[in-house]
Amino acid sequence: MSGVEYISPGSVAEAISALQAAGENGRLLAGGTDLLVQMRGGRAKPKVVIDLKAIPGIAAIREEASGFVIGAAASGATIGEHEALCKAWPGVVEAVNLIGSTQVQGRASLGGNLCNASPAADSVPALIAAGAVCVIAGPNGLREAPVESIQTGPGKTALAKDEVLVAFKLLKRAAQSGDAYLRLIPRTEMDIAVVGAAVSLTLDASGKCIAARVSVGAVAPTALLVEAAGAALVGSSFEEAALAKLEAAVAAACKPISDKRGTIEYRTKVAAVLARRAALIARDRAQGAAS
Amino acid sequence: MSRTVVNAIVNGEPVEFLGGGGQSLLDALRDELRLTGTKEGCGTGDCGACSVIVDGRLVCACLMLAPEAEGKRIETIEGLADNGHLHPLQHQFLEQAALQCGFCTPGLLMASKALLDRNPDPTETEVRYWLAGNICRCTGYDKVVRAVMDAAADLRQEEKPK
Amino acid sequence: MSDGNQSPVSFKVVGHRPIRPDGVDKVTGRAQFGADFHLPGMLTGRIKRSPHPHARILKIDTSAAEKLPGVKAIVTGADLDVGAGGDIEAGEHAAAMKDVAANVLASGKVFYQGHAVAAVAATSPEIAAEALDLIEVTYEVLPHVIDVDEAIAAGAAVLHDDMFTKGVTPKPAKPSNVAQRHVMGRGDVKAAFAAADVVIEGRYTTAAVHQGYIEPHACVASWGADGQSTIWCSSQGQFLVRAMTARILNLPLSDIKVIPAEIGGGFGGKTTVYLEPVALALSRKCGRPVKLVMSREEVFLASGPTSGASMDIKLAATKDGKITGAEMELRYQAGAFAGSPVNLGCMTAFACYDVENLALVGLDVVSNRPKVAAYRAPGAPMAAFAVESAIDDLARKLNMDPIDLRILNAVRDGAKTVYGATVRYSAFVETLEAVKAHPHYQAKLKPGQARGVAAGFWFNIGGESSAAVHVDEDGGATVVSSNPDIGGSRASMAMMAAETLGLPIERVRCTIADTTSIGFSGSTGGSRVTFATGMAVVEAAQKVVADLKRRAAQTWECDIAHVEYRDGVATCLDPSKDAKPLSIKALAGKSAKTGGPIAAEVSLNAQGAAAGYGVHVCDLEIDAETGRTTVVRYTAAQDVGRAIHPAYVEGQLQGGAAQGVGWALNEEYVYNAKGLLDNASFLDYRMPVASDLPMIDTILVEAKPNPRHPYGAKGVGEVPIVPPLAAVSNAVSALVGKRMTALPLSPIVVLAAMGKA
Amino acid sequence: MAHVVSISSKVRDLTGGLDAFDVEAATVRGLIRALEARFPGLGELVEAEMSLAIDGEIHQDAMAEPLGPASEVVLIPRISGG
Repeated sequence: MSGVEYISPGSVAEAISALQAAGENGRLLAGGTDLLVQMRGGRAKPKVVIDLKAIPGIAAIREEASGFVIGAAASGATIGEHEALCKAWPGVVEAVNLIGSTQVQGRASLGGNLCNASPAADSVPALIAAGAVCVIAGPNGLREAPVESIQTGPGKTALAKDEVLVAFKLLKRAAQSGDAYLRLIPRTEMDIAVVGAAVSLTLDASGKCIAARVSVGAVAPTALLVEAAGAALVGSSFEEAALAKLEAAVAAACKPISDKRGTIEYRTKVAAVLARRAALIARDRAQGAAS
Repeated sequence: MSRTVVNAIVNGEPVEFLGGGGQSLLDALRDELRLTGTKEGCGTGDCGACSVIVDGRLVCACLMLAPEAEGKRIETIEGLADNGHLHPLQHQFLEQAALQCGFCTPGLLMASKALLDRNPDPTETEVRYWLAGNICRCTGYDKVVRAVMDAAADLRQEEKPK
Repeated sequence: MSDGNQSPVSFKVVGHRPIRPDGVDKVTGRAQFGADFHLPGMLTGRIKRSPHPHARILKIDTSAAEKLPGVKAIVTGADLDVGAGGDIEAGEHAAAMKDVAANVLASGKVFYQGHAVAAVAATSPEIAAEALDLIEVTYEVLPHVIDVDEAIAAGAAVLHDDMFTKGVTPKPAKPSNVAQRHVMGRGDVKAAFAAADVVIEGRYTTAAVHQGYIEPHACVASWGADGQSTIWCSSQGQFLVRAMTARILNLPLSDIKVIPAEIGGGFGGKTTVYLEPVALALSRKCGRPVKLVMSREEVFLASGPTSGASMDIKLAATKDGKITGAEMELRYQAGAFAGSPVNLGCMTAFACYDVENLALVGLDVVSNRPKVAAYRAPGAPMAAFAVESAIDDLARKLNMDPIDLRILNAVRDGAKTVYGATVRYSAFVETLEAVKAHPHYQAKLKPGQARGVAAGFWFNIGGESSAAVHVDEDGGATVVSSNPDIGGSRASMAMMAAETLGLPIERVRCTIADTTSIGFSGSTGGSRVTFATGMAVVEAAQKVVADLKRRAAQTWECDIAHVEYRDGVATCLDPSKDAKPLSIKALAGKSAKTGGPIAAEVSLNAQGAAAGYGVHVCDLEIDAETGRTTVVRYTAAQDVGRAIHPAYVEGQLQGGAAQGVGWALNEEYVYNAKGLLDNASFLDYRMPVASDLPMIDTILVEAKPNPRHPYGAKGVGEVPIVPPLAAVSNAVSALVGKRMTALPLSPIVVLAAMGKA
Repeated sequence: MAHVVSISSKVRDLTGGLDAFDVEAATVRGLIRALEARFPGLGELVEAEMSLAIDGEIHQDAMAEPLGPASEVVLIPRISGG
């Protein structure tokens, strides 16, 4: 780690220039909870570290008429303390807050969790289920892209080398909507998800599901948006048959590997279980059972 | 070497040190400032032995770069006692024998302080989940959790108007 | 406080719960651990490690690294000089020391990923890291073997050409990975099985697990131009570090001074050397102090885990539940070099039970894993897992209460163990009865919960220890202990001295001496410090008391027989003398007039350590759809002799239980097909975190204080890790509906056993 | 006459397979001398690496410990610990 230059640009434009200047040797720093571990382990050897946190607003959460704008460098702790966001998107917040320990929550950012591009990133299935959109800055201005389009494989993203993820947009919640995220880890805390599942849905006045998105993590090279699983819920009132269909759709979508954290069989089975459980929690939240 | 001057407030005192972009805050605290009370157990944010409080937030000093400390207020174990008077947490850890080897203790104390700073009356479950990032291999956590809960009670008592 | 664990005997200090003498340093960050020392001109050392699980070293080229500015020294295995002859030190014989040396820096071959091959010392960590990259090692990669049963199988890659299984007559014709075959037993096992009403059989396996101390190994070594050197390090024994370092570098013992740092956990894993000889060899080459600190990854890769085990067990019993015979084969991983604790596994397996006919075979098996190191009750937890699981099977088969079954078979005083000792001062039956009467065992389980019970044994040891007691001029006292304080032993040492001297605990301090400042002591391990070093402390304090009485008698000009000493005050019982009582303070203040400073040092070889027995109860739940286990209630009971500081004794029980729960549920070394460790981090080596555990209730059974110790102490540190493996597994087995035989019981394993994945 | 029993296979390597035999000795030191005389290497092995259970009590390095006329001495691997 000798001779690593640290710079702290004051604007997105400066960050992009720094990124362009550094080329292959540059790495963006938000919370640092992945980057520092990689640098220490020798898996990342940047010569320039570009800290985004001095950019105004990049670590903040804004509530607008259309919804929420969460700065890419906003920490888990900041997100967990935002009452309106917690009320509107409890599933997204609980997913973010599952990343690492209390200590990690003080640093780890939503943008970092996505751009680190781990298949097991906890916040990503929840953001995908929520239909979150990324705001990305590049040399030619801003563009927007759905979260599910960002990760392209383990450690790989669709961002260009000189692009900076600056924020996430979450829409204002429709009435009778809810979301939830569940993950399976062997311990109660501190582990990487063996499987993660998120569901976001909207009910009509009768309690019937009229919209649903289901996403699962750690069961494929990237988090998956399982459209068939969402479709299984739409039109149902969460009858056993609909839930079974949801489970089957999730299981069918899983393309996991067996590794030190889980087996193919286990991940597939439990992804379905967690998706069903998350769906029921999301339904209860939509019905206001919790509030 | 790409080292820059970092100015920060550590335990209430202004400090100035050279920090590199490849150097963690933990290394800076231990090697530059010789504040060796903050321990390294893993260097990857998994054990919590290097827990410090930065601008009111609990963090692992190993997961923060030294230059990121610029302008920050940092609290370490060396600043927990107030002019030689032990913090109620320190007092309870001793009373309850909540440490055996004592290596994870500085991190546990800082994490516990951060908890009680924002939640003066935590439940046992809240204490356990808050401290899940602080691994202790000696105690099985029983006495640690009791010490934190009792220190919380002591602090609430102190806060009460007499 | 749990369960009113109060000493029934009314000592003034012993049995109470004072604050430990070193407490404030440890809660304020002042305590100096291994990595906290800094010397002027100190260099940073780093170790280059093998990327292969098994390979021949063809060449080590250090020339490029040597040219790098800032590199001050480089060493390899060629710089060690363990020699062939020489004295035997620290209980280690010549062959074993050769293995330790070859483990510290490889010689000829590397036997596991992470095996040290070279080391550098440089002026900065960055330069040291760069130098490591510049050291070129040429390897001939060899086939590897990881699993213990595969290592025994025909055709397995053989690690050591000169390993011919010991304990087999005649000597085997070919080398193998079985270092030694242990056999022990008694009676007629065949007849026992022929006559048995019930036979229980099983094959059990456990994974290799790491001690998991939070402080990585660390040391600073400083070579002096006159050949005298100093080492600061965290270890479980400064004398052991001195002996091993001297031996590996072929130096005179008295030229090395080892200063013990505070130690951030050890659990047996710091009863050997990894860094100290390397740091000193580096310092010798460049004449500057060198600091070596392991990273967590290095700790997992290259410091001792304990053996994974594979075991076959068979029990014979009557229909009333009396165990009449048992057969067991234990196959333990030793790692890269001989020396698994399988013999201790054999000795402890049935130590809780009075079984007439026994046949035990233990195999010590090498494979391409790090050399195992001691871990809390070495060898016993795995054996107990198999035995206590089999006994649980027997209880279920006979529909007997698991505690009643154990009481029926329990060893009682006078029984003979399979290893030749007679059971004395044991309170195993009392411990079982205490558990049976405890509210936890009486409590009804909630639906979906199950309860597991298991017992465990550890010998506890005595051995060589030294201690001094100095009475300070103001009548306070300082205890000088010879053992690193790994879990609060300063407190128990000071308490025993205070009790003996009649001083309040606040007037007694305790320090840990370096190798030049106190007589020799064995390591902090084997649950021996409170017993053996405690005995030295008490004898030293008794000498001081005798001296105080002599001084009082001299002052009063009376017969020493007429001097009574109590509560820190000497009183003259001779009515003919008009003698005012003399306090220790008064005597100390005028010590010059009665013969000079008041102090005593005692070195002894403590015999008569009494074994300990533990019984644990674990209630748990399983998520039937995910296989996740949650421990909801846990109680640990133990025969502790007498608890000197009950809070720290409870802490030993709680900590051991937590480690055992981790061993049972989630901890394991995971190797991939290339023979590389896949989980060398706290992230993926899953030790229990605070939210994984409930409160852990303790029952300190003080029914049989050890009469061989002045305050009745037995060792307590190791027993608590023995029962949890089976206590957890027995409960999981009850919920799953079939016998679980392979640890760890991860969610994946449990869900598969439930037939659901 | 002490009755010596071994539970260590290393002993067996030196005794030609014997696990039990009688030795004339009045102390542990004498026992070790006698063992060495009868089975070269065994006295050294016992002194360096083994503990003795003398009539049921474990001793380590207790060279002066007396042996009774009918003492049972079990040679056991040295017990260490964590």
